[in-house]
Amino acid sequence: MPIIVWQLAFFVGPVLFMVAMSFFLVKNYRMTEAFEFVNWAKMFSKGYFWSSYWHTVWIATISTLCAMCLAFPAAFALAFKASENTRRWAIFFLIIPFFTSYLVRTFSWFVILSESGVVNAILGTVGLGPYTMLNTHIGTLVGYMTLTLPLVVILQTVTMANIDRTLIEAARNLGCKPLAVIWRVILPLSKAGFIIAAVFCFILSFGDFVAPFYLGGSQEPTLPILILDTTKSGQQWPRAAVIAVVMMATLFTLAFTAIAIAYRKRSTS
Amino acid sequence: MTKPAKSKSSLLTNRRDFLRVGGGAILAAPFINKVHAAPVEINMLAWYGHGEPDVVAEFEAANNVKFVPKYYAGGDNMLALIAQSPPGTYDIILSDGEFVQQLNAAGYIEELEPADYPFDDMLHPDFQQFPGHWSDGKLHSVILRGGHLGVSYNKNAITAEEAQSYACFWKPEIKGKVGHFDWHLPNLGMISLFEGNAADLWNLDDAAWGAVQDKTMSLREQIGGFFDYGGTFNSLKNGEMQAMCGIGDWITGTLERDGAPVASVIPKEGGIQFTESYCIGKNSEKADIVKKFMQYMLSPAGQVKSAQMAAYPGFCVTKGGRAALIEADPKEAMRSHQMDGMANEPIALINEGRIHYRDIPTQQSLEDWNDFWSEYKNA
Amino acid sequence: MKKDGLLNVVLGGYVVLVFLFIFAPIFFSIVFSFNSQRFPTIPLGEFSTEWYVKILDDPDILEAALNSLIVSFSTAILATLLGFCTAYSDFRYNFRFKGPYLALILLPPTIPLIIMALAMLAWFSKIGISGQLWSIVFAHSVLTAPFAMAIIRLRLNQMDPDLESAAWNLGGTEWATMRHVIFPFCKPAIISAMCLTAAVSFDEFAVSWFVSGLNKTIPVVILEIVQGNIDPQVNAIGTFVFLISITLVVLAQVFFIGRQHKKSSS
Amino acid sequence: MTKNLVVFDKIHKSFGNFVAVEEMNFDIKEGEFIAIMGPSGCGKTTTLRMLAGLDAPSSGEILINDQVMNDVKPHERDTPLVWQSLALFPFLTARENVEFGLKMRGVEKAERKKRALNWLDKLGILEFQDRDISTLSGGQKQRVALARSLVMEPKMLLLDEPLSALDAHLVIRMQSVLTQLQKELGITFVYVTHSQSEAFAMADRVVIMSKGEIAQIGSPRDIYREPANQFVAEFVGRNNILSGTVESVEHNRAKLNTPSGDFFVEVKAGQLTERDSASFVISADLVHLSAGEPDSKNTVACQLISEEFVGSMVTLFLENASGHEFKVQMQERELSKLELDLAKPIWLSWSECSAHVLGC
Repeated sequence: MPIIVWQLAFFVGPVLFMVAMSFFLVKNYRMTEAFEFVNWAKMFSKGYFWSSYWHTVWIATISTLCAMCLAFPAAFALAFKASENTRRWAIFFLIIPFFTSYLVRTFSWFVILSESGVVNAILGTVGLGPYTMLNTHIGTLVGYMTLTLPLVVILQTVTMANIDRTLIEAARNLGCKPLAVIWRVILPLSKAGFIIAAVFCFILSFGDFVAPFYLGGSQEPTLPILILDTTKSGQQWPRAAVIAVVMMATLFTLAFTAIAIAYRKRSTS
Repeated sequence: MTKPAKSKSSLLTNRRDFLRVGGGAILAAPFINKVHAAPVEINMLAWYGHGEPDVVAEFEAANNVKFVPKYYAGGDNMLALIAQSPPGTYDIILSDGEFVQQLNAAGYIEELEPADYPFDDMLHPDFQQFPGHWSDGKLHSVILRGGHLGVSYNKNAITAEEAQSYACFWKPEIKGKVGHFDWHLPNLGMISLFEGNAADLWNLDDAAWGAVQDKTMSLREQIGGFFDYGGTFNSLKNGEMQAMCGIGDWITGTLERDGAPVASVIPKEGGIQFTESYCIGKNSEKADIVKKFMQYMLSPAGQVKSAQMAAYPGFCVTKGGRAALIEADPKEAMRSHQMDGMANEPIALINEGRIHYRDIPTQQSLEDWNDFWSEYKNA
Repeated sequence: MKKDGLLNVVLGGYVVLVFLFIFAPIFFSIVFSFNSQRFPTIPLGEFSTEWYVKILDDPDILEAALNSLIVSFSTAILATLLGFCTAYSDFRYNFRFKGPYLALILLPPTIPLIIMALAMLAWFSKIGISGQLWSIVFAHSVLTAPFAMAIIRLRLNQMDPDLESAAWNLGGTEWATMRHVIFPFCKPAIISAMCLTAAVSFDEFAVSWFVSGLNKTIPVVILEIVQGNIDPQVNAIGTFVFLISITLVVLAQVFFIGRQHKKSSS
Repeated sequence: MTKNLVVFDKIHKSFGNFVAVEEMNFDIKEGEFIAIMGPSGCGKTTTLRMLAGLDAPSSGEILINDQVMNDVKPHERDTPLVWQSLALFPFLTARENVEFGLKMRGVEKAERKKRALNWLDKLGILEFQDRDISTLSGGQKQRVALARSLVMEPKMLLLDEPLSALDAHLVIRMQSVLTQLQKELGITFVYVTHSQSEAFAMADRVVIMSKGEIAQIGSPRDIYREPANQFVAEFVGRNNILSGTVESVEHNRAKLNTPSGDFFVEVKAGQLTERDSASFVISADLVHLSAGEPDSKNTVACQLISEEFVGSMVTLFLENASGHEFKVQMQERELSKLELDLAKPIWLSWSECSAHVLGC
């Protein structure tokens, strides 16, 4: 099958080569093929690597929680309150951001969020601020939301719109209060879709370097920034590969666990 | 070894790094060649901005040539690009002063005829005999311009007096408003100067290096962010950052022209200089016209163009150039202190020994400096 | 009942807020692109088309635009072809290791782009194909094929499996059947897939930036302007990119969702 | 006898562990209308698909016109099929659908159009030629599907439950359309169905299949009156089946002891001997009813359980003392003539020549 060859050449090849590269050595600014654990030992012994790692996990988790919570009411409204047609248009509009340059949008936030920017200008008219938002975690999170929120809203909306309405009516009919319907009927039925949305949100936040760099000011660099820093300093590609492999291992573990939970059949107890 | 455009590269560099790693990679002959037709094309390898119309348009029109610029983002990036292209690809190369030696050693550049260039007119003797530009009495490169790095600050937050020392970065009022240009060399170089290492700023023994690290760490809680070229620009302009460590006039100068209340000065502890020089690519078939261009750029008119360059400013190296600038654009001349007898006049600063040409650490490896920088960012 | 009405208003308002958040950066980037200030602040400067004039005058940007078009067009064709073949083999055949086979195609989006970029540049350099426009095309085709696969697979799901047998039965060879039955049936999905993969490729910057060598594409130019000589050209380019992408998305929408809608309503 | 068009020679087909068709041997004659019938999963569709080359036999040979077809690709065969799902191409118009096969065979455009229009006309759907398939009604689609196959002018047409998606009244219409077409064209129809009424109404011969095996082949009358075994007897419907042990056999006449009583049946010489277990079947329409015990053999007293009216026909479901269920079918008019008191016991009787002994 030519497809397999193609994917092997241009997908598996790069990934495996990167893993191999994490064992290479750098001598006199040139990479030499080798099989040594020095890069691993070096990265794992560095305090900044681990603090970056936990910081990245932490901020990607916060980002995921934010996106899931911010998206839910909107997705709920689109799924249950809006007409079929409105929903179609809403999803269409939510797709648009994926096809506008993320960089340009980030640059735009740069201006909007700055101390002389739009948000502070508006707050200023009611006597508030100015607040510092750039170069803080707020800036980073705004960037992550720019990247992930449309996707999460789409996934949540589609998931909930696919719920069989009669199940909800049945629950109401059996005396379930509205909030309890959400908790006991809608969320369990949407579990798989929501978990996938959360996983994608986490992956995107975990791997994005633009938001933490441009909006977060690299304050506590995340792993993607560390990768870039490592590559530009002294040809340390093998160490960048170590970071990348650790990131991939983290994401794969997370994704497989999440998918296992999402599609776990209830045991017959 | 601080240099504006290099700094601007920050993120950019890794692409180039890899191009070098993949030694065998063949770079397609510049695709752009097919786009333009008629005039003679001159392939230029340079820092960003040097092939832009504001610099070259006049020369192009007068000589029916067309510059096809390829911009690099660091000295080793430049070397990699040349190495990966067929010989003769680049007709003119704009190099960092200290990389000329390596270009020459690798045989990438042609020998020059000293009589073709106005060496008598140079503002400083160092510019006539710049390290590495000559070897065995043969000339390989001519200096075009330079720039100094020091304290860059917002005039509303820091007074001119305070800016006279790197100590102003520690000013309590600007906590969280000090930015770093995200590259360890200029930053650590400045701290080294602040530590009083002066001419030995790159040559630190363990104790001095430890002291530099401690001093740097003490700055950490003042810091509001780490920026590349664009981020540095933006955060100084919009007031997010009130002072910036690791840059100089090449950024604030551009902002000043745009009306921002920012400035750069060389503090009493001293500053760092970047230098840019022209070379003719080996086996270039257009050496004659390139020579003409270099003569043009070193002529008073060309020096004015260089000083006014939109991407980032640099000071004139010839007396004629400076005189022409003062006449043509006194405002820019004034702004960049390029008038004899002005405070912080660049040549005077060099003569006073307050400026140090850039270099790399001699007792530590670059890797040590890098690792420390990563730790610092994560602290 | 009244409480429900209030709830609807609140929810409706919330949806509007979410959309405001999502569209604010797009909106302001268009506004800034017509603003005379080099570093936009509030209040805005004067209306100006300076940045548009600048990008249209800049041969580098035009060259990058041409590169982008070549890359996204080639990517669209390759990725859609890959996506189609995978979708079809998944639809049609059952074989051992089908799981791993599909994973091979579908996994790339789960790996952060920066890692893919790193890995691809390393690998491409190793095998000697880095730094060319084609390198970007190869990389993008791998990254976007899953989207094409998903769209086409959904379409194939709607196909009566007898259709193919019917064509053979009427004297169509395998190839004729592919050409006269499977392709026409999947045509709306194929066009959507091409539009979407083209749009994704047109906007992707991390991998392009790493593997492109000197052949910059538009997003790489944007990245370099944001990193380097920052100015509102970025917004002007962004506005153009926005228009092009929107056109592609609308086309995809019209061909795929629109088609289905028509079918279901008739 | 006309010559064999198709020969199935020891055909066996399995999908993995599942055996779809178990060693099958039968012939299809030129110009006959043959129906293959059986419950779902009996292998009838697989048989048809093997004929069309869509499935390959695991072993054995299929011959068409004395030529072994096992390795002939579907598109090289002249065996158009009418699909249960119709499998019309949704992206083509009615006429383009009909032209499809001709296009595949490289017939040139004008000729293609001419022949397609001819068939659309013959089937009465000429006016819909440029319509999208999705805008046609079920019956119209059916005709397009037929035209699409017949335009190929095949020697043999395969039909896979083509009427199963239609409304009842349309089914009857299409049945007559199909039989007429078949007579007119004189080609072989191989018709797969699970519906007894369709098969019996149209076919010259019926093949009954069960679990991958042929249970019986014969004319509809043979199958109805003389089912070869219990499966066929049950499958074709309204039959009463009684099983028991042979007590004695005299002059082609056997006496059976069953839980419902002793009964006499006609047998062929040597068909049964004493102490054999045997079953026999009496069609529901051959059973007589009477209020009092009739003066004959082969009688059973029953209690009525329920009645079912279909048009003018009525089926009575009755049960005797030992709990065996009997079905009796007659014209409603005749039933009312009998003036039975349905609350009282009713006597069933039949002549011994109408009982048919099943093979084992």
